[in-house]
Amino acid sequence: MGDNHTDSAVEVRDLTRVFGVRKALDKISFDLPSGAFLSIFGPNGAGKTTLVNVLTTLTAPSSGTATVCGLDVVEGAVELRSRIGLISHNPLLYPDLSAVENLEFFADMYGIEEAEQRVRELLCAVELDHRRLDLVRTFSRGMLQRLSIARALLHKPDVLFLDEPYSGLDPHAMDIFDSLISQIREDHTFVMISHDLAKGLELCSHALILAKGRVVLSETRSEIDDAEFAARYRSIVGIGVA
Amino acid sequence: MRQLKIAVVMLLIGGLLTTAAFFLAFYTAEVQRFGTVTLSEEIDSAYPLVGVSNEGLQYERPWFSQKIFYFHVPVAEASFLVLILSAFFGVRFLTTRRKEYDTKSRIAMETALTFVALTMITGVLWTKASWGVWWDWEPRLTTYFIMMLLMVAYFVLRNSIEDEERRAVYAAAFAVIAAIDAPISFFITRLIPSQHPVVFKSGFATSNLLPFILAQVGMLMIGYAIYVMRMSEERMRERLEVAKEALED
Amino acid sequence: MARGAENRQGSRGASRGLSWRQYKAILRKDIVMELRTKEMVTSMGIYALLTMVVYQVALSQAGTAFDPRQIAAGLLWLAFIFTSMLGLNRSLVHEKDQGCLEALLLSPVDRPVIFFAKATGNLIFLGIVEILTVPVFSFLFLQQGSYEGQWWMIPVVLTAGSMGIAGVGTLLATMSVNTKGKDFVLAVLMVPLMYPLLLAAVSATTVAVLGGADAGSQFWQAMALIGVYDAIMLVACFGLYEFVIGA
Amino acid sequence: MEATNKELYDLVLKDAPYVIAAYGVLWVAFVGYVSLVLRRIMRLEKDVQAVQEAVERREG
Repeated sequence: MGDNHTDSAVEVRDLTRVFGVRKALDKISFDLPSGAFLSIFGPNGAGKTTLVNVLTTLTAPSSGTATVCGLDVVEGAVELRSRIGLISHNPLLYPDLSAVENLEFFADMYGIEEAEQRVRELLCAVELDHRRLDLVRTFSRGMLQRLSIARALLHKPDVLFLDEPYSGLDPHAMDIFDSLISQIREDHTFVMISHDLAKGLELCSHALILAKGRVVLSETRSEIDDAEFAARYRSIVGIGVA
Repeated sequence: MRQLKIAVVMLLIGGLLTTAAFFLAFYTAEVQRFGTVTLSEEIDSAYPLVGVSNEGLQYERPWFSQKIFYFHVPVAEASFLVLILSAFFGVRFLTTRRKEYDTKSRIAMETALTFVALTMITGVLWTKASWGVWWDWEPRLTTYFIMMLLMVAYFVLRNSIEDEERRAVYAAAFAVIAAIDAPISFFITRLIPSQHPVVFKSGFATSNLLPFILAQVGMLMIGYAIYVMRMSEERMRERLEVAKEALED
Repeated sequence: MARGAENRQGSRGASRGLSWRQYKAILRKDIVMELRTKEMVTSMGIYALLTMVVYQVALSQAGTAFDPRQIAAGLLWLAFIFTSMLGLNRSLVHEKDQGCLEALLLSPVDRPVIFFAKATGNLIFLGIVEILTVPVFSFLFLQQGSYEGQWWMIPVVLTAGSMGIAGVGTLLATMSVNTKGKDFVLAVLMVPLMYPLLLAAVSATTVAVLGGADAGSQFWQAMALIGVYDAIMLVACFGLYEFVIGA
Repeated sequence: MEATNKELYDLVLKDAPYVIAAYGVLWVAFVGYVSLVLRRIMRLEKDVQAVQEAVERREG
C-alpha cells in the first residue's frame, strides 16, 4: 500500500484559517510522505486542532490548499472522508450500543461490504471479541480506546489522525495502545496531536511545532536532537513566540 | 469616519423630515373618523350627524389617535426592512464565512429590535386610545409580538454560545429562518378563522399621504443612520482590539 | 491502489444506495438506543401526563357550563409542543456526549441524510407520545360532550403538525445542544418559530373535534396552511442544516 | 373653541395624551439611543488615540 499514489500523503500549502482578525492558522506549509508518522506539538490555542479539523474536512480553509491522499480537502471532501480515520481522546462511540452494534453502525456509514465479517475480524484484532455483545457503557477506558481503534480502522483508511490519544489512559492501556499502533504502523500514514513530548518523539518520523497558527519548527526524526527539541518546545509553550 | 459623517447628516435630515411630517399630520392632514359618538343634545359640529337613537344623537367620532399612524407605521415598516437586511447579511455570511457579515447581520438585527420596540410602544398607545384596551390579540399585534420574540431569541442564542464562529453560523441560520417565519405568521393570522372581528381599514386621503411618505422616508434615513453609526462603532472596537493585541506581543 | 479506485467508483455509482443505507443506519441506531434506554418516550410521556394534571388544575374552577371541547385542541397542542422540546433536546444530547457527532461527520455521509434521519426519528418518538396522549386526554377531559367532528381528521392534522415540529425542532436542537442553557434556548427559539404551525394546527384540530357546518372547508384551509408551513420550513431547515451541523 | 363642539373636542383631548406620549417616546428613544452611540464612539476614539500614542512611544 502507498506505493502507487502520490508520494505525499499530506500536502499543505499556505494554509490559512481566519475568522475576523483571529488567525487560527497562518500560512502553514508542509509535506508528509506516505507511511510517515507526524507528531504535532504546540501550546494550547496554537492551531493544532484547527489544522487536524481542516485535514479531516471538518473545517474549510480560508485560503491556501491542503490535500490528503492526493485529494483536496474541500473539493474531494466526501471521497476523502472514506480514506481517513480518527482516533481521539473521546471514544466517539455510542455508550448505549454494544461493541458490535457500534462497529456495524459505522460500517453502514462507510458503506462497507461484508460488514459482519470485517467487524468480527477487527474485534478479534483488538481483543474484544469476548465482550462483543456488551454495551459500550460498561467498558473500561482502555477497552474503549481499543474499540475506538477498531472503529477508525473499519474502512481501511490510508491516513490515521490521532488527537491526543493518550490522555486519560492508564499505563497498561497505553502499552496495549502502543502495540496496536505498531501493528498497523507499516500500512498507514499517521498524523498525531500530542502534549506528551516523549511519547510523540518516540513514535514519530516527522515533528512539527505550531505556535500562534504558524509552523515554528519542522524536522524529520533524524534531524531532531531530543534535548534541544525539548528545550525549544518548552520555551515556546512557556513564553510564547518571541 | 466619512461614513459616520454621512450618517450624522442622514440622521439630521431624517429627523427634520419626521418632524415636518409630525406637524403636517396635525395641520394639513384630514382628521379621520372612527365609529360614532352619542351626545345628549344637538351641537354645531364639523362632523355630520349620522343617526338618532334612544340615548341621543350620534355624531361621527373624530379619530384623533389616528395621528399616531404617521410615526407608528413608518417605524414598523423600517423594522421589517432591517430584519430582511439582517437575514440577507446572514446568507452572505454563510456563503462567504467572513466575520464582517456576521457583524453586519447582528447590527441590523439590533437596529430592527430597537425599531420593533418603538413600534410596540406606539402601537400599544394607539390601541389604548382607539379601542380602549392596552392589548388585543388581533392579527397584526400578534404577529408583531411574535416577530419581537424571534428577535429576542436571536440575541438569547448569540449570548449562549462561547465559540465565536459557531455563534456566527447559528445566528445567521436563525436570522434566515426567522425572516422566513415572520411573513408566514403575518399571513397565517389573517387566514385562520377566529372569533375576532375583521380588522378595520382606514380610508386614505391625499392630505394624509404626504406626511406619511415624509415620515416613512425620514424614518428609513434614521434607521440607516443608526445602522451605520453602530457599524462604525463596532469596526472601531475591532480595530482597537487588534491594536491592543499587537501592543501586548 | 486498487482499493482506492474501487472506493471512488463505489461512492459515485452507489451514492444513492449508500445514502439510503446511512439513513437507515442512523434511524435504526436511534430506535435501538431508545428501546434500550426508553429515555425520550418515558420522559415525554410522563411530562405529557403531568401537563394533564396541570390542565385539571387550570380548569378546576371553570364550572359545569364550560365545554372543554372548545379549548381541547389548544390544550392538546400545548402539551405536544412542550413535550416535544423535551424529547428533541435528548435526541441530540447523546450524539454530543461522547463526541459521536464528530465521528458521524467524519464518515462519508451527506449532511442532509443526518438531518432527515434525525428528523424521522424525532417524528416517530413524537408520534408514539401523541398516540399515547390523545386517548388519555380525551378520556380525562372530553367525556361529557359528544364527539361531532370526523375522527380521521385528527391523525391527519397530528401527522402534518408533527412533521413541522420534528423538522424545525431537529435543526433548532442541533443548535441548542451546543449552547449554555440547552432547554431554555430551545424553548426560546422554538415557540415563536412554531407559532404559525400551532395556530393552524389548533384551528384544524378544533374543527376535527367540534365539527360544524363548513367543517370540511375550514379543516382543509388550515391543513393547506400547515402544508405550506411544513414545506417552506423543511426546505429552509434542510438547506441550513449543513452549515449548522458543521459549525 | 366653540362651546357647542365641546364634547367632540373633549374626545380629541382624551386621545391627545396617547398621541403625545407616542411621539414623545419615539423622539426620546431616538435621541437617547443616538447620543449613547455617539458618546461610545467618542470614548472609543480616545482609546484609539491612547493606543496609538503607546505604539509611538514604543517605536520612538
